[in-house]
Amino acid sequence: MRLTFLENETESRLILIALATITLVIPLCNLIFPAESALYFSAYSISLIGKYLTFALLALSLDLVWGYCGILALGQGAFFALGGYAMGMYLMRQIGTRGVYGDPLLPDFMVFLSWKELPWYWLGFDHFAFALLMVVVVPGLLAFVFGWLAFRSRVTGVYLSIITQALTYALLLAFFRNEMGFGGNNGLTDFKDILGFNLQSDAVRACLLMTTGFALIAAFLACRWVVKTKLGRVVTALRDHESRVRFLGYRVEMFKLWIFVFSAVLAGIAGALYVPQVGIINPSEFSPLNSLEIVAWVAVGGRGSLYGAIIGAVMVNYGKTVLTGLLPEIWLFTLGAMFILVTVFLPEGLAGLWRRKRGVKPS
Amino acid sequence: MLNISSLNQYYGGSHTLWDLELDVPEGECVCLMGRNGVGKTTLLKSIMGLVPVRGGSIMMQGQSIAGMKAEIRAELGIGFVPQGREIFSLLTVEENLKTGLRAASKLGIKKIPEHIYDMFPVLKQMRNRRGGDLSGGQQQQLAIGRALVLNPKLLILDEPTEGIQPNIVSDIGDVIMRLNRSKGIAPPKIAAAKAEVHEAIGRINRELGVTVLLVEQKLPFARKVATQFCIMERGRHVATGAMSELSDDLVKQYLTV
Amino acid sequence: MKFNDSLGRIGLFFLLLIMPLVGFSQDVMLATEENSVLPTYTEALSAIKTSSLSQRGIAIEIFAKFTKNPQTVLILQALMDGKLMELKADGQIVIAENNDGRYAIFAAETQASLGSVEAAAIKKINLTNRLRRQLRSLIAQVQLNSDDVAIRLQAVKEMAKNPTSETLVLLTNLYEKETNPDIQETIGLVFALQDMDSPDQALRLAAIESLKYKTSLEALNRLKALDAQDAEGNYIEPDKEVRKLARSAVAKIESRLQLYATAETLFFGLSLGAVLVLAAIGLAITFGVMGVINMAHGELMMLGAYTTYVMQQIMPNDLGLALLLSVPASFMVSGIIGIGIERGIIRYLYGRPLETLLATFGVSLFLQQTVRSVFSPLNKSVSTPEFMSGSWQINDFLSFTWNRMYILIFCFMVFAMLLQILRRTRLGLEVRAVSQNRNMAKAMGIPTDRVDAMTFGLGSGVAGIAGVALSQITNVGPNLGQAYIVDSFMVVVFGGVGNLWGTLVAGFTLGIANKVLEPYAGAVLAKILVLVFIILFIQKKPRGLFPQKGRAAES
Amino acid sequence: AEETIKVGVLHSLSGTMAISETTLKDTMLMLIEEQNKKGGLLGKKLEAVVVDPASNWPLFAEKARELITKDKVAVIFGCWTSVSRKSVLPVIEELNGILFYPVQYEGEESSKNVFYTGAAPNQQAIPALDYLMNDIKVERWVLAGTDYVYPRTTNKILEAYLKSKGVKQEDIMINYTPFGHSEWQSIVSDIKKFGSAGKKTAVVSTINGDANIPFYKELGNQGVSAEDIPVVAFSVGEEELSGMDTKPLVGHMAAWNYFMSVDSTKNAAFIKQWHEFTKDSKRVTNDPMEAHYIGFNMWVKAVEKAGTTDADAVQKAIIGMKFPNLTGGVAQMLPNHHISKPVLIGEIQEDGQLLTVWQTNTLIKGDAWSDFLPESKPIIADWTAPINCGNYNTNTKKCSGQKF
Amino acid sequence: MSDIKQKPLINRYQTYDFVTRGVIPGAIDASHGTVLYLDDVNVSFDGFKALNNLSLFIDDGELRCLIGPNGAGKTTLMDVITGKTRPDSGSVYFGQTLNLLEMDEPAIAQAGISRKFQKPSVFDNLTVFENLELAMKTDKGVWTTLFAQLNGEQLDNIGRVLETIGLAELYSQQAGVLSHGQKQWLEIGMLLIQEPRVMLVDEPVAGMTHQEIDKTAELLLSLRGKHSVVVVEHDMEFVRSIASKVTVLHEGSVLMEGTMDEVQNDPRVIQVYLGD
Ligand SMILES: Nc1ncnc2c1ncn2[C@@H]1O[C@H](COP(=O)(O)OP(=O)(O)OP(=O)(O)O)[C@@H](O)[C@H]1O
Ligand SMILES: Nc1ncnc2c1ncn2[C@@H]1O[C@H](COP(=O)(O)OP(=O)(O)OP(=O)(O)O)[C@@H](O)[C@H]1O
Ligand SMILES: CC(C)C[C@H](N)C(=O)O
Ligand SMILES: [Mg+2]
Ligand SMILES: [Mg+2]
Repeated sequence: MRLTFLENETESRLILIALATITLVIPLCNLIFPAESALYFSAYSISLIGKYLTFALLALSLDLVWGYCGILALGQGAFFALGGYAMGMYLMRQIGTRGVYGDPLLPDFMVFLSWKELPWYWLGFDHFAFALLMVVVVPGLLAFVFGWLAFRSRVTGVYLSIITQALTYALLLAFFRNEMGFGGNNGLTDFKDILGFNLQSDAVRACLLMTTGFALIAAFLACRWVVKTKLGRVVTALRDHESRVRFLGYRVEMFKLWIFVFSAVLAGIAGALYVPQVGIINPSEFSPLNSLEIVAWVAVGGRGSLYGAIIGAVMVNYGKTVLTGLLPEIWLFTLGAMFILVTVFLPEGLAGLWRRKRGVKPS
Repeated sequence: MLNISSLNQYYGGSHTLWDLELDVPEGECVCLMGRNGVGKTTLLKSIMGLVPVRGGSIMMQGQSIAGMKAEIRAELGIGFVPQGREIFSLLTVEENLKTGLRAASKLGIKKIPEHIYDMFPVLKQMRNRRGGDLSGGQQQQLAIGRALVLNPKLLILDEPTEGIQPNIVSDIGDVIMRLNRSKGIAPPKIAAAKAEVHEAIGRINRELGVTVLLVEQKLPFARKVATQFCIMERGRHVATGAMSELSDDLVKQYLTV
Repeated sequence: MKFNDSLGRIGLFFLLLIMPLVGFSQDVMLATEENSVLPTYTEALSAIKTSSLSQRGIAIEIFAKFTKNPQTVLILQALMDGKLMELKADGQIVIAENNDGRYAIFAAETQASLGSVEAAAIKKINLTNRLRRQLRSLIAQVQLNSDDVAIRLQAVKEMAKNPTSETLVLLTNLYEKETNPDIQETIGLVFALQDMDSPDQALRLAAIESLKYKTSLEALNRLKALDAQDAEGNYIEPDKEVRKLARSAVAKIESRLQLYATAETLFFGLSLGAVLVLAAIGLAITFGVMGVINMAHGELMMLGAYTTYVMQQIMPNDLGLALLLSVPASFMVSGIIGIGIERGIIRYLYGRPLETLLATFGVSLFLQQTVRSVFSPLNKSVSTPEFMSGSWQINDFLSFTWNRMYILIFCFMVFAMLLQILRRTRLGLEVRAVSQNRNMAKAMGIPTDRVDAMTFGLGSGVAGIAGVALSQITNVGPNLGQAYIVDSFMVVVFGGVGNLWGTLVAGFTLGIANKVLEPYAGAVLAKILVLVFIILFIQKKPRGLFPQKGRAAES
Repeated sequence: AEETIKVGVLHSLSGTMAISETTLKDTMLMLIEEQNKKGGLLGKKLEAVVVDPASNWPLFAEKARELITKDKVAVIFGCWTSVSRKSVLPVIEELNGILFYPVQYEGEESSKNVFYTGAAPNQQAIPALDYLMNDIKVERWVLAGTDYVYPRTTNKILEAYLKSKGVKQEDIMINYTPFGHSEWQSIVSDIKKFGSAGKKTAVVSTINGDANIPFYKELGNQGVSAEDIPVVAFSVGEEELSGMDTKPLVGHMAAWNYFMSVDSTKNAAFIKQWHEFTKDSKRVTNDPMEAHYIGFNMWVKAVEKAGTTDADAVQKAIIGMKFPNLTGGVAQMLPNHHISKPVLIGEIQEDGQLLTVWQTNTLIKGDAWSDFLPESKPIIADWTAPINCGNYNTNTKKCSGQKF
Repeated sequence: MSDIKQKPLINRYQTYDFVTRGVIPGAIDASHGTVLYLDDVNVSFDGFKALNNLSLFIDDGELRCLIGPNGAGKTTLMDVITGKTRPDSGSVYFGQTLNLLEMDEPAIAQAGISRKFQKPSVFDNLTVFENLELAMKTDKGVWTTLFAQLNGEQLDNIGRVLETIGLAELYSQQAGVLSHGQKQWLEIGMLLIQEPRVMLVDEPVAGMTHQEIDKTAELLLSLRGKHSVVVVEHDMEFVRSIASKVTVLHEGSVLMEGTMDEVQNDPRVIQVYLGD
């Protein structure tokens, strides 16, 4: 008896192959081939691709909660940003005395605003392991507390969406405040190195891309595994008919919480990988509009299909890169039109298009 | 009244109705029968215009309605009582009934006809309660009442007795029969009804002579109410006739599992 | 040349004036009169256009001495109003009235009409704060004798700001013949304040006693000052009794102040609430009733605001009327665009509410960029008509700004109107039916297409109307929508989706909560706290303030 | 095609900052067009490469990298907010590019690769305070700002400065508001109360962007006039004013290094050129435009002097370079990569122009590291030999950190 | 049907000592022969009394029919038992020790009370098979669910139920496309596979053909003894075919209890419910 499920094997395999290629081949091309070669990928492309992959990971995390569990989280950016800040703090501490004021302990922005000592929540971030831990713990914990409150009280639907938005909005305002000690609006920048390696060297960039690629592959496999387990089916079931699941004896809130926390952790990891590659983390990552954009990626790619989320994130962001350079004055028209057309003509996003092409019946 | 010929319907790729023929003569009460999943509901929805059909014709009083929007069909006088009641759950009972007033106003009906409350006293009693709060049976009564607001020429009922207490089931039978047959019917037997109400209903009834298309699983009820039957099997029409001609053989062949 | 000549004479005249500008006294005037270098009226007038700002001050002072000429105060007023201009061609000073881009000009001295000119042909005579202050008190001195009570009162108030020995004389003179109680009261206050400086203890005590019942900021400050200590800890006011009385008077006034402060906070909260409600109420329809997660709502408001701008461009001389007409105009513009959005996009998405989010997000980007392309990315200036500027000054401590008052009233009107539409009209019933069960609504003969379009149009139109209100308090620019979209959703959800009353109460609750917190926490933290409050509140009431309860809500 | 020299223009054309930055993009296009009319540079035409970083800070970094590595631009003119500059900074430094930053900012920075043509705090805020203190005799101060780095830093500097002038703590009120704040009622009411204590009061506003309009409207409506409590702002210029109903603003002040209203032949020509270029005779000019004008021309001269667009050569050549301001005087690129500027204080007029009421007699030299912050006091920036460092600590005689 | 042993009526006015004894959490103790106790339960909605001092006792292994006019409160009663609706007052016990009022829906379901809803509710996006898999009796914790694998026995179980409900061929169909009657069956299947101690079945045969009704009756009868079953139905023929004991609800309280014959001949029942 073979069980069918939303996820399709062929596509998954294709996307995995594509990801593996990107992860392994592109960084190598960058390192091996000379700059003149046709096969050379510049540092610019490397960091760009790296960024797309972190966004793909972020989209994946949202797709898990939204596409499979039906929680339209409009605050996914918050977890991403928290992961990013955790990594950013580590990178900040790595600067050491190389900051402009040469203070061994305090980051520059604290020095000139006369902070006298490092706030407690900055302690420990000089250890890579600790920072890594925080990358998953902080978003996870926030998701846990928030989710525990919300799911236990049976906050659902748009109510949940809006309070997730409120959450990220509140964090945005909080992180903007200089007094929070996270660099305010300017955020954390001017990173030097990671684990002692210069962040601006090609090798480190290539490594970061590889790490991101592997993380994405791992996350993809993990998500795929999750949605294919019975838990995945419970989650899909409760998306459609929550109370019924409860009457079958499942603690719905626990399942939601599990998915929510898992997804927040993935988002946090994505954030942590994002920061060293783009070189800055600042509060605008918390902005509700950003989180909305993540939703848009997933929707464009195809909600409820994991590979769709990845494709969506990469496509939209690639489009953005190209268009902001090519049509700087009118690219928003193109983006807006794309969102509209996809929703109207491709109800299941790009993944749906693919599925239709292959004659798979839409569910 | 209603003629359907070579109607085909698909849900996505799956073919549900196959070259279906159905004839509902004016003034008759036709009972559509068949096992679960043969496409009865689908057929009714096709008539109502709620699912798209492919090919075939649907004629209502000689007029082709196949391409029309559902709301126009309602205005033409098709009342629909769907399976599963489909109450507007957040609207009050009264508001539920009022939804039909736009179409009904074409016929000069400006407010909810009193006879509906008389037929289903519980609706009057629960007038201001939200439809969704009603019990299943109450909702079913509301659904029938709501369709009647349209003062339909053709009333389509999809398993109207599902979940209804026995005495009301028989009342519903009476209502259907009364609406359906202009003459020769015994005085209505509604528990709470009063003489003058009967009079009124009788009058409406005589003027209307509603044609009824009914889906019903309960044989005794079907036999009592309907004048004709039509049996479906796997999306095809397989047998028709006067109710009296519905033999045990047919029942055994098409209605048992 | 005559012109140069007179300038020369004035220049000489300036040499005589080595004195502070404000304290320009009668004696000097006399002295200069004797001096016979006194400029003629024309000369004095034309001296005003000197390019040096400090010299202009002196010139104005001199010119104002021509009190006998009735034209003087008119010219000063025109200068104050920015209507006094210099004709570039011949340097003549004229009063110019803006008339649809062209200016009708009148010779300042004679009032004779000189026809009309292009804006480029004239140059405004600029003022600075200092000059404006000076002008104001000069005009007040003249107006002190006006027959119009309101003008007189205004003049007295102006003079009361910085009483000098000179103005006190004028006020005393006026007080003796004044009959209007308001004016008497105002002058009385000035005198009482003066008395507080008197060496006579009895006079001081009496003054304090009378100030106790006045709701005057000035009085409060002076009373407080009586209780102040200097650097060494000595009381500035030596008299103990005076201090005691002053202290009790301060306490008395401050207890009243507490009340005013509360009233004020409440008003601030309500007016913030009104803005939130206005911004959210259109969304309460498109999102709350129809279930469309309308991310373009903010942009529809923005269009309303731009409509207001365009209306004002069309009739620049009737700002008030333009604003009033903007209400129906914005309703139409946003409404029609809303209908376009519904017909073009949203109707394909019913039954897929989450996808409306993406499509309308696209629409919002589109509209934003359209506005940027059409109107430029810069903010547009929308003026506030006279009747909406300023405030209703109840006393020194309590005043309600008119624009907020109007917006508050406007908010209630829009709310009442919508409530009636949804409650009493067929559209209201039908839209709810459609949103709950589209197919069944069709089967009941409801033309769902039309209902959808109308309803979305209504919601969008209301957004447009909200835009008119917003144009009066914030930027009219491409980002206007984004600034309000998050708050709008917050309000609708906090109130409970699908409940118009909920939106109203939620808007006002959040508004007041914000304003109550603000003094303690600061604006930023207050906002954060309100968000946290919303998050926690939703835990308690997972379906908003006014939830749909029972079975009906679940199915 | 023939070979060109590419000039990157990195200003947001969409998103929240488009409001301010679009004009600067147009300015750059105008300047480049004009230069090409004059025959280009080093015999080649200049070519503008415009991209849209969309008010998204990380995107600024990405686009900067794109401009330098893909488009191979010789120089970038761009950024408005400090955070966008901070985002671009590592990229520019890594790839050894050149960025001209035209907006006033909080200081505390000097990069080898960035030229700061906007005002440092000592070129805007401090002179404004001097004016208020000496000419208007202000005794009580409200420091109102948007809650982020620029206002926080500026206010910190101002607070220290005020205290050094003997102003007491209770005569300083500090208030921060979120971005885009539009509900000013309580704050204005507080300011009103604060200002009614009998001492002359002024508001020093570092309120940024969209929050300004509602702020001034509220001031007007609550009857706070410029005559009673003047507001002097550091980020309200002609362009911002063109989008405001100026009635309630008349008399309030702004401190800048350039006003459109300044009467000079250079300025008149510039305005005319701008009107012709935009085909809009109502378009205003403003301070950051002048900054780009100066920056661009200095760069052109430096390239000519160096005979190449090579970054190192240009960086070397441009220090000490002089170019006349639009308002009179000659700006000079200082070794700390800031320029010398006049400071003007203007009162807002009904027509949206600023009428100069006060002006420094000499040009003020931009100071990268504020003398009023204890930590930065000993630090100087000097990109000439022998120091050659953006953050040289005069106490330790070392280039602190490793930023050089 | 005659072989069904008739038990004496329970005295509804007696207060059993376990009700007063306080709660002892633990396994279901049906040693007194009663699995479900509802005593003096009241539920009201905005003043409308849906349940009015209702007391009802269900025996272990019994098949009980619950009838009564539309709106009598039958569904509400099930809502109370399954934890969906909290009564205003009264006590509800599962066995002698489990106080259902202190438990939430999943806890009640896990304790062994399952329910079929009046309106068929299956998971539209899952296949028939997966619907059954989710319902199946197992540990329903998050982690166990995550690592759950179907073993052979469980597969057999599902297969058997699929046969029983006649959906074996459609096992890989998404439940959303099933017809009304098929959904009814699927939901019955989901009930069976939970192997509950108590089954609450709300209108199982609505929309079924005669033969299917008979089949359902057969099925329910076969469950007797192993499970306690409470069936709500308006189809009198069906009720007659399965009923041993019938409880009639009216206006939120028990109107009468008895055998089908007693009930059918009771004038009050005829008046409010059956009609003539
Ligand atoms: N929305 C749908 N999409 C796809 N298939 C559907 C859909 N609705 C019904 N079907 C399929 O069409 C067939 C006919 O369904 P229909 O509801 O018309 O049956 P029915 O005769 O009314 O059955 P019942 O007596 O159980 O109500 C069924 O096999 C069903 O699975
Ligand atoms: N949330 C609610 N708000 C108001 N009234 C309610 C609510 N829930 C149930 N009711 C009312 O309570 C009564 C009992 O409803 P219930 O569904 O239990 O009846 P029932 O016996 O199951 O009827 P049926 O046989 O028709 O399904 C009905 O009159 C119903 O209208
Ligand atoms: C004051 C602003 C216009 C610019 C300033 N540099 C900033 O950060 O954001
Ligand atoms: Mg059916
Ligand atoms: Mg029921």
